[in-house]
Amino acid sequence: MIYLDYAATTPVDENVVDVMCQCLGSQELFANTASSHAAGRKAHKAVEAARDRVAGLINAAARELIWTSGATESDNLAIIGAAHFRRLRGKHLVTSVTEHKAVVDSFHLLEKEGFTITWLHPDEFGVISLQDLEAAITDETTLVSIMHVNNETGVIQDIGAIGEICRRRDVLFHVDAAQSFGRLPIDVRRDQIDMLSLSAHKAYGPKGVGVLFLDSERIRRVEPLLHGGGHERGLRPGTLATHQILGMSRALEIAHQNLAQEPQHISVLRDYLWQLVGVIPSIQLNGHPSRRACHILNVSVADVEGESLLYGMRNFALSSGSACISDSAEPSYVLKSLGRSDQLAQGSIRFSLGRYTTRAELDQAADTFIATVTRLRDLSPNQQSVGSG
Amino acid sequence: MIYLDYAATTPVDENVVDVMCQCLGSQELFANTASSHAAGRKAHKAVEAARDRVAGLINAAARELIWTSGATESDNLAIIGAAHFRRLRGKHLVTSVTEHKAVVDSFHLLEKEGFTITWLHPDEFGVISLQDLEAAITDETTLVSIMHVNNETGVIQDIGAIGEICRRRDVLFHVDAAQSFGRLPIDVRRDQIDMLSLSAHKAYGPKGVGVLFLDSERIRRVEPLLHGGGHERGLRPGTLATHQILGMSRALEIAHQNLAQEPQHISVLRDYLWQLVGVIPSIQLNGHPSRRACHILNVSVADVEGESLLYGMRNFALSSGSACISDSAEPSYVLKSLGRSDQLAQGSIRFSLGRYTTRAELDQAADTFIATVTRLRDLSPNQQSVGSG
Amino acid sequence: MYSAAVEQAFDHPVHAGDLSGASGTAGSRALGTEVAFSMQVAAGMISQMTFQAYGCPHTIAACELAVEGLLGKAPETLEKWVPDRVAQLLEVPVEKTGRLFFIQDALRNCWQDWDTNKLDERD
Amino acid sequence: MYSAAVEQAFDHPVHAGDLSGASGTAGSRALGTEVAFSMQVAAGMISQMTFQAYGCPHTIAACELAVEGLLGKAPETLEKWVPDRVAQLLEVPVEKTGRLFFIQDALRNCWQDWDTNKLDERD
Ligand SMILES: Cc1ncc(COP(=O)(O)O)c(C=O)c1O
Ligand SMILES: Cc1ncc(COP(=O)(O)O)c(C=O)c1O
Repeated sequence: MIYLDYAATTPVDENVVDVMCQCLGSQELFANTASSHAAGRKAHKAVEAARDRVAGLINAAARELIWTSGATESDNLAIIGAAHFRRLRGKHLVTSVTEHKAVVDSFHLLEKEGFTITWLHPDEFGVISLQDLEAAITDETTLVSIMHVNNETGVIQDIGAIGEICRRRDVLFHVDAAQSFGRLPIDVRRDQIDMLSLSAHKAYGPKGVGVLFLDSERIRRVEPLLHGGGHERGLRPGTLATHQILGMSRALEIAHQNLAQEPQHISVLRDYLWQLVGVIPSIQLNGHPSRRACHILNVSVADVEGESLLYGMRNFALSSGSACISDSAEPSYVLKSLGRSDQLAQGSIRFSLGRYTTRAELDQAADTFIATVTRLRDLSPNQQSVGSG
Repeated sequence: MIYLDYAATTPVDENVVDVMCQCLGSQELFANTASSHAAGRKAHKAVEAARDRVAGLINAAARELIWTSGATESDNLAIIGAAHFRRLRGKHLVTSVTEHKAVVDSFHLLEKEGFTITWLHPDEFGVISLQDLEAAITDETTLVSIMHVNNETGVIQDIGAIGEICRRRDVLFHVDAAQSFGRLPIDVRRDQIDMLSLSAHKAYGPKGVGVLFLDSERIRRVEPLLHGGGHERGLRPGTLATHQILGMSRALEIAHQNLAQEPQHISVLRDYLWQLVGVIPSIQLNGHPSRRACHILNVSVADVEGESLLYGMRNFALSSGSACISDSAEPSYVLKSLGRSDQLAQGSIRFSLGRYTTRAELDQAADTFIATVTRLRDLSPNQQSVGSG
Repeated sequence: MYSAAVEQAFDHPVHAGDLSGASGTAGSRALGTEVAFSMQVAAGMISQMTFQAYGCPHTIAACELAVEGLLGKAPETLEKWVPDRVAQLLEVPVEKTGRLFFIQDALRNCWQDWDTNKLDERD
Repeated sequence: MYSAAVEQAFDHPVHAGDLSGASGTAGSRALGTEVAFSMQVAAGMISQMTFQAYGCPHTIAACELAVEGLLGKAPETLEKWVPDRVAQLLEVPVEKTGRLFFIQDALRNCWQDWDTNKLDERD
């Protein structure tokens, strides 16, 4: 099976596997980092060293990072936690309709609780307008959450400009950077980001571990979602998973080291794939033609049913929307927000490329894709929308 | 360093390390379990098989288990989630003062939100009275949470009898079984348990993964703490960590297989240790003399300062209270609830034994312990409470 | 998720196409499923039959199996066709069985078309 | 957490014990720290000095170092003793430095005890 679903998750880098297996097998590092004995202190030190390294990669300080179970938890803690903590200041929040479910559903909860949310709509290319965003901010606004790179289309938002607006208007700015780490440089100071969510498994690290960055000057506190014990400055209790944390830090370091070459290399491959499949009649690129992260090529083809399209591509690991919602048959809300019809949203394929993708794999994928689209179109009744009877 | 802190965390069993490293290194199992392609389905199947196996170990059905990031999250989700979901039915809850912080702090949050909590106090042996418990239940009570085995003393509560009372009075019953799995048999049907929390790392599995059992007949739903995506029946979003889940299931299977011998063997060792150190003058056993899980021996010694006692034992990995709170210098609230003075609570050592503990290790620990107590007592001023001046 | 029978019929539909003759359609792209059948009758028996389909793999495979089962039968068989047997053969998941009614509708429409034409011939 | 100097002094306190002579105590077990010093003076200098301590390792080590530093000094030195140097030598964490004031108090009490007795002798 050819894997082209790197946006859903990535295989764990071999070096990371080594680090994790060493840590698990070690006589020394298994102790509880909260224990005061020597073994506990050793594990604690390893975790703090990892925190320090990860912080450095985004230009943050170690004390500004909280370990979580993944970007979903980071998003929830940032959004719900900050909104709750600041509820007396104001109950208006701003986000966009193309955010990941973890963000969207956190805001839905807050909406149910009585917060008012402004849901920004992107343009047809998936880009949020800075004017719209600034116009949405009121005196009651406490938080803006906009993702860096969209998980379905790869579209990049101008988080630097948004950070500038939020800082000027004195509103907290949260960024879900799960898809961008290792694909674009991230600098929380330069971009004036107050909170940032990361996940290890989108960057060749293990699943089940993530990070939330909280700017120490701007954020006094967020309301925790979990309670018990004083771990992570009282914001996230539970025994720290040393092997997961060391694995994450190794993965992120490698991804960061590769920033100079890997994204460039992958975007060349992605463009190559687009060149191959772009010849299909009535094929459309979803997302912005150029403001896209290196790893995603999302296309819609007219007059082809999505499930059959995906089934025709079944020897490839691919997604027809966010992996997180591919269980459901609902057409992607992200693609619909770009103005795609139900059919085009459903008849879409997200090719997502990564560290181990080869040109030969893309040749095969393109061949099969073209053949499938052609065959399914040939199989279709010619008439559009014929009623029954 | 001799490790006698198995109640804080356990080393990962070698078989479990193998399973996890295989899973991490695998070309096949790394996919997102939510993906519909073959790789995703393979990972999904592996996770569901693990769910099925773990369910079997506690006499539950697979659909009744939710994967979490550990017992802390399981406790929070069970207690806060169930209390919130049933808030219209009643706002009275019952628990005990000797619960783990994850339980205690969940109830503290609910108390702040306007729930009324009855905090049961154990007797001097750490046992909760069934009469007290039944008397605490009112028409407004929706939930009782009592742990199976206490993490500081090892005291076992009669969860079967409590389950019977709760079922009869139609109140939900949650059990934190983080310390008991693999040490005592657990049967959620026999004991009429509605919700049960487990953690892998207390039973030779990885840190950062746990389970919450929710009885499918009794619990329609709990309010989720995290939002986003429909994973885990909408109760716990986030990409599932396949390697963690397979590791947990393997660890729990091994622990379950060992139930017939291991606890018996460990309790013999624990009694041996008590025989050795019990000769120290003015030493007291904390907890019930017999109703205790196999792995914990918690003792208090009079006239010895706790921190120096622990420091004298620094070649051993030991805890002087729950590992989770050993950062703080506060005397253990669990021991204080058994009537121990601040000094005796602070001057306590929890020896916790496990799969790899040997008699020779205990000989060394006992020798050092006796020597340390003797030396520190010799060092102390003889007079009690002499004022300054 | 998809049975071997679905895979086989999806990958190698031998009765895909369009015939001159009686025809019937049902569904629409907006509904996510659109199917069309056409057939020719000779000596009171369905002698040739084809389908076209826009839909999920189960729908495509079900069309193929429907045609396979109908060839050689009397054209009236179309009116009484129900999706149960095909659903069973293909192991169509319950939540998808609704889609097979489009096939039933299209076959009825095809029969009506044929029936009307036949009546026309008689006149 | 504990410096090598703490470890050394905690493990091998050479001045632990009780002397007949002047003595001073401070703190209590209820407060978590209780220390006692006793000393003998000869030729206007502290000739012998010992401590007893109930307390954390830093406290025990600080007593040991205090005695070490005072031996051979004039007894008046006790009155002016401050914990700063010992705290620095032992790398006592800030949150614990408060405990060292018990040592300061006990040393003052010890000096007063000696001073009172000396005056008694003059009378
Ligand atoms: C943009 C984005 N945010 C959040 C998440 C959730 O991450 P996790 O699976 O670590 O909870 C994902 C991936 O599923 C994502 O792509
Ligand atoms: C009784 C009990 N409950 C809950 C926990 C928390 O478990 P975890 O570290 O998996 O969050 C622990 C251990 O720390 C425990 O001993």
